Amino acid sequence: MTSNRILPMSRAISEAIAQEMRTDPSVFVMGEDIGAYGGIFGATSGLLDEFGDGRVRDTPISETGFIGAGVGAAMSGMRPIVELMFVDFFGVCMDSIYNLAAKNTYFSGGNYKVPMVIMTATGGGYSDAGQHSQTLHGTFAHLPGMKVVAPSNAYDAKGLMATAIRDDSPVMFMFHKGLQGLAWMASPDGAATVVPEDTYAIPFGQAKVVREGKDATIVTLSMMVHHALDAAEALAKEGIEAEVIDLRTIVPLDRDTILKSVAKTGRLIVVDEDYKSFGLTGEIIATVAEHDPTCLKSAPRRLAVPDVPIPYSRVMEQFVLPNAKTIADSVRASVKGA
Amino acid sequence: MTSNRILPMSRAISEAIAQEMRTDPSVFVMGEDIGAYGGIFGATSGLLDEFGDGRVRDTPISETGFIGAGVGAAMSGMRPIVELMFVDFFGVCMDSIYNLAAKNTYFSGGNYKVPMVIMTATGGGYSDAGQHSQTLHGTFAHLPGMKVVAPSNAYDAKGLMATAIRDDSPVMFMFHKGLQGLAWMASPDGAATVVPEDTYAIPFGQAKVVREGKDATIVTLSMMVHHALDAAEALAKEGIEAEVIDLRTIVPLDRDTILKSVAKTGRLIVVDEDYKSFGLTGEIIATVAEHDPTCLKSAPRRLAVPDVPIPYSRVMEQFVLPNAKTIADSVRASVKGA
Amino acid sequence: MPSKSQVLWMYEVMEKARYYEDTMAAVYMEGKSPKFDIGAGTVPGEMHLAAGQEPCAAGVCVHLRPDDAVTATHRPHHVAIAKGVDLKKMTAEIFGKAEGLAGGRGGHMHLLDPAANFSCSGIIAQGTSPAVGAALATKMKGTDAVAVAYLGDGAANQGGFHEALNLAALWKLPVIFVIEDNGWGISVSKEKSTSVPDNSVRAAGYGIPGVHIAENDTLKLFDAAKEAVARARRGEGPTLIEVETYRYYGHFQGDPETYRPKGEVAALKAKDPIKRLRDAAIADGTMTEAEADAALARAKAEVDEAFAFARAATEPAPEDALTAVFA
Amino acid sequence: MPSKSQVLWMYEVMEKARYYEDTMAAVYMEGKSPKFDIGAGTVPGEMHLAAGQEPCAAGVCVHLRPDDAVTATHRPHHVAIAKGVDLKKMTAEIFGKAEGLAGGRGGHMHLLDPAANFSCSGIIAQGTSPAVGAALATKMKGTDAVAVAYLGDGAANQGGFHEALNLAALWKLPVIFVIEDNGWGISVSKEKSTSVPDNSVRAAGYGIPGVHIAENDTLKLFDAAKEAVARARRGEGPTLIEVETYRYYGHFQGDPETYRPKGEVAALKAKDPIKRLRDAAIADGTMTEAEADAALARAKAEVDEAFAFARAATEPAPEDALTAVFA
Ligand SMILES: Cc1ncc(C[n+]2csc(CCOP(=O)(O)OP(=O)(O)O)c2C)c(N)n1
Ligand SMILES: Cc1ncc(C[n+]2csc(CCOP(=O)(O)OP(=O)(O)O)c2C)c(N)n1
Ligand SMILES: [Mg+2]
Ligand SMILES: [Mg+2]
Repeated sequence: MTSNRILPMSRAISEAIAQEMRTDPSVFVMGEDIGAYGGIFGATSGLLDEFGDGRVRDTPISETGFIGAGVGAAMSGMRPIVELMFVDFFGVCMDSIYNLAAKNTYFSGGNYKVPMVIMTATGGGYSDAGQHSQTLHGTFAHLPGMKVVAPSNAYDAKGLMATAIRDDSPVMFMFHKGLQGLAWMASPDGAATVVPEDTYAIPFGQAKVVREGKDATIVTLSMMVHHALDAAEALAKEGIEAEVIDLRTIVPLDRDTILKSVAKTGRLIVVDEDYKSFGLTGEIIATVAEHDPTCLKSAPRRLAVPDVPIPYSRVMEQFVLPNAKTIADSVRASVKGA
Repeated sequence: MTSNRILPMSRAISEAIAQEMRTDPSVFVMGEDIGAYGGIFGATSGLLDEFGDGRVRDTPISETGFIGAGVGAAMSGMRPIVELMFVDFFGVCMDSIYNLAAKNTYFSGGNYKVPMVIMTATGGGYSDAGQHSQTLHGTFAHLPGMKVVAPSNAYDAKGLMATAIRDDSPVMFMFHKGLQGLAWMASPDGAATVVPEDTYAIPFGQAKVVREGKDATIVTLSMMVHHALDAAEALAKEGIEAEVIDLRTIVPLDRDTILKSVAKTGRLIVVDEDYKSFGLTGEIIATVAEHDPTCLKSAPRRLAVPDVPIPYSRVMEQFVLPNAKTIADSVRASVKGA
Repeated sequence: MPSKSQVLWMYEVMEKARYYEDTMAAVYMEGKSPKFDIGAGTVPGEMHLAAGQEPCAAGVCVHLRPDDAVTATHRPHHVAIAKGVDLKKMTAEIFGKAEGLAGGRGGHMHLLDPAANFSCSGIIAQGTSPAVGAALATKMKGTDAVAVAYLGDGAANQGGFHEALNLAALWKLPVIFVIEDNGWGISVSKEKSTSVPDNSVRAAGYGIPGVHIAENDTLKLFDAAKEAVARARRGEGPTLIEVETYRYYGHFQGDPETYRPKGEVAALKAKDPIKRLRDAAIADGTMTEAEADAALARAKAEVDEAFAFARAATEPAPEDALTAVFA
Repeated sequence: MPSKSQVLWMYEVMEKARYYEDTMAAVYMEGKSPKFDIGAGTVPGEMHLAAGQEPCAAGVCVHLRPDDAVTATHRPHHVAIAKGVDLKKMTAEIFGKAEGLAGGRGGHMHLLDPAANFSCSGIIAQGTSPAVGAALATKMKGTDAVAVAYLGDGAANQGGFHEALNLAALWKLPVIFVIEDNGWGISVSKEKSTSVPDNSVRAAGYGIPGVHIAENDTLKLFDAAKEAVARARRGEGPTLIEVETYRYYGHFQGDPETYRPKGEVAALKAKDPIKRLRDAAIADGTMTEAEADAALARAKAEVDEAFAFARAATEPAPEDALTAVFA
């Protein structure tokens, strides 16, 4: 079946969930406002109508409780998808995630599976301030036992969600609010894509070179892919060809694709919407340096939130977030020396 | 007053707390078993007897509640020290830590101070398994608004605790159980040190070169300092002089001391008892690479827990933890190429 | 029974809070049409308005002193107003301006004002344990100041709330927990989230008084809060007060409210608590029509002034984002 | 009232659990003298023993089927034994051996056995919500299996427990929450941690039955658990059962117990629940002396065999630490 149907990312996600729910009765969804509301960021829209409130369960505001319940259900043969409305709320339920969901397989020597997706909204840019705008990529990637996914567009989101639901281990599925294509929040053009109607699965651990280039490698993910592509376009006009890598999954991390690209370009710029220190950007740079620091023609660079809480005021928030201009500046400096 | 009194780290910590409590009536302590028991790892021993149960408060097992209460007290003019018994338990109370304690100063534009110490035990090596053996250095360092301290010995612990209590911002004070010098847990020789009886404060953000060397730089902290020193000693017999840097505080991070040392030695080995990826080891390597990858004569290396939960069984646990031998091997490989 | 000045105070505060929310609702839409974009306009980001919930603010805060601490929720304006937060700085903060309480770093869900002993938060039930800590501080200092923690009905199912209740009860701390029960946690009704009809019964699990105030009744709440505050000041420990209140707007501005039964809001508005207080006070002679009108006019003027101040205030410097992380 | 076979079963399980703990207490000290070092010896790490708490395990698990799920605490052996966890594999796990339940990855606080539908955890109250999830799974699958969550008295002040109670009650899930009230959370007495004398009253906050079992009474618990399990199987929702139980050993082995009133343990031992059950059952003719002795002998033999198995089992390969992180 061919189709040129363009879907926003939120619909791609809910479609993936619906398709898995149709074929596998053990798949169900729990979370706050995921029923009639369809998820605050639309990731579960339409599911209640099709599957009813037995399999699409609005929960109390009890994240420890319902995520922990997800683990118990997963260990009892179900495949729950639970939504943590904003990733920023992880603090009230991290024990259920990192100490329970992520460790029970290990604690059972592999005898228990915990096939569970924890789906959560990330990211800022719309003045939702310091408790509703974080991405926390590094926080989740640092702790063992969870896979961590962060798609940049609808096509990837659908295929990665299918993989997440079928995976027998816990998966953090981190979707950026600003990519969901909601009627009430701005979204970059590239986030909504052609999405095949059939189910398909995108394997974890395969980064995607979303633009080829020979002069510098930009490694990034989620919302920042779009800013990186805009930067690359601007740079191309100046004769600088930047390669852009969309990680797609953080755990597992596709180190090979990064190393291959940097071996070619000799320059590395890492862009992340998470806090700068002790997180994703450092890991990528360290990966390259550990492999071979001599492959770098200039010092690697990184752009990320400069270790401050996300400020509310628009001018301040925009200042702390990487954007096409700051990315282009950084690539330029890397290529020309600065 | 001079004295050659040797104290275990646990006593150095409780002495620092007692001295601050004597001079500042707003300082008090809360936590589980910190009263009559003196803290499971001895960090509050003797305090109940001297200060009574008004200022040394055993709490229910309600970490969100009593750490949140610490924040409220701190914003009301008190200087609470709260103990989170094991850092592994952060999952039940991270909201009170990273989203409340760490952000309220920012959210008030600096008008509210949150002078609070969150003291917590870290580390493994004694078969306490996956929910009682983590260090989580990177987890706390990644999130803005908290200072993060991890002493390696009694002298530093006392001075850093004094600084922590006097600081007007939240401080995570992470002491390694195996350094406390408890009667019931093995401790390396260097952890107990001469500790002056007078109060003294060690500024945050100043790493300490605990051994000088010209051939390679080992950057490490907490328990791993002792293994690194043992490794350096062994290497010295082979003619390899390793410089060992004890970070002492992770936030703020003394990048200058690291860069200066690597500029001299040209080789970098980072050793951490935390999980390897997306954390402290990557940050240190990235710091050097960002500064100047050409200062490295060989690829930087890191040793840390290989992204698995801490296993219980002794042989498996010892396998995942860095030790003097694996550190020495790594330095040797870095110096000789391997 | 409140005194005349207390009635007048409550009435004025409630009108001020109401007019504040209605004004904010309009200002919030500036720059968001024809296409609603949450990040656009004069006031970007989420916006949770409390019109209809004014009794919860006025009926409790009327008993408070400046040295009493209050922690409010993600829906904080009415309580901030009742607790005496500087209205200009608060509005400037919501406009993201340099003159705001936090110089624009915090925004609508993060209004923190040491001068008024007020804070709030965007995390459900997060304020309950800091209130316990504030009460612990006053107890340790030996004053009779109290602390009030506000939370929603949805928040009553968050574990941290129970930890705070137990701690406050165990240590007999001067805390008043006020549940603003508007029947909804976003789109999930209380019935679908809460295993008991009234959260006030949960007080028994901590051995403290639990009071249920029906029908958003300002005067009944006044009495209950008076006793709770007095009890707290006497050192007899915490009280849980649950107020059946009304949410006129959606959960946040822009909420499609498709989950909401038709006619619910109209039915609630027919029982408007401000009008009820005004009518009753005029009927029983506590307040004259003229006094009420004057209070209303003062309230509106103050709000208008605050919005004018916020509008005229200056944008923060972008780099200011990097300061005030540490004290 | 239990049948003869139920009494015999409970008695044997309790003796097995007791002998297991006493054996473990001795084995745990191997290699830890003259100087006690928690990381040394045959069995390193923390060790929480449940001698005295056997009624909680036997009186509840006697009503359970293999397809019923149980989550236990950091003090899990007695419950694991009652739920039918493979004793050899469990002991090998505690010895850190390759033949252990998790090949030595988990240890004493992490005994997970899908065959017995059993898991436990080192985090206080962590098991309560997975039990809710297990119950939800059985409800969704349409079976009448139930789930039992064990927790301590100290754990009853952890917020997650309340979230689990509300969720279970709200969704009428077949969960039985069993509080093993041994009066202590490490060194902190229940009185110093809990704002009410009995945690069973907290059930009212969720609209579910709350039962208090005094004096570690196996038979009273048998009755209460029977009703709770039947109620759950009938689809009528959760029950909270609080059992006043006894902790004979310290919180963990090596606990100096300086906080503990002198004579407390001796007084508790004088009321030993296993002896009480044995004496009562022999007195009323449910069990003969010979039957009891035979059960005790079987129990001891099984435990001895498990320890022998564990001792003879093989050390894991160090690199096995790297496997089984993901399914
Ligand atoms: C821990 C946490 N979970 C979820 C949310 C998202 N959220 C914001 S407001 C809200 C509903 C709150 O309901 P209630 O407590 O009744 O307050 P109301 O909005 O009705 O005033 C939710 C779920 C949050 N902010 N924090
Ligand atoms: C969240 C958390 N906080 C603290 C601890 C440390 N801890 C282990 S056991 C224990 C006491 C538990 O008391 P209780 O629930 O009564 O169980 P008991 O030990 O008496 O069986 C504590 C505080 C923990 N494991 N997890
Ligand atoms: Mg509500
Ligand atoms: Mg107990």
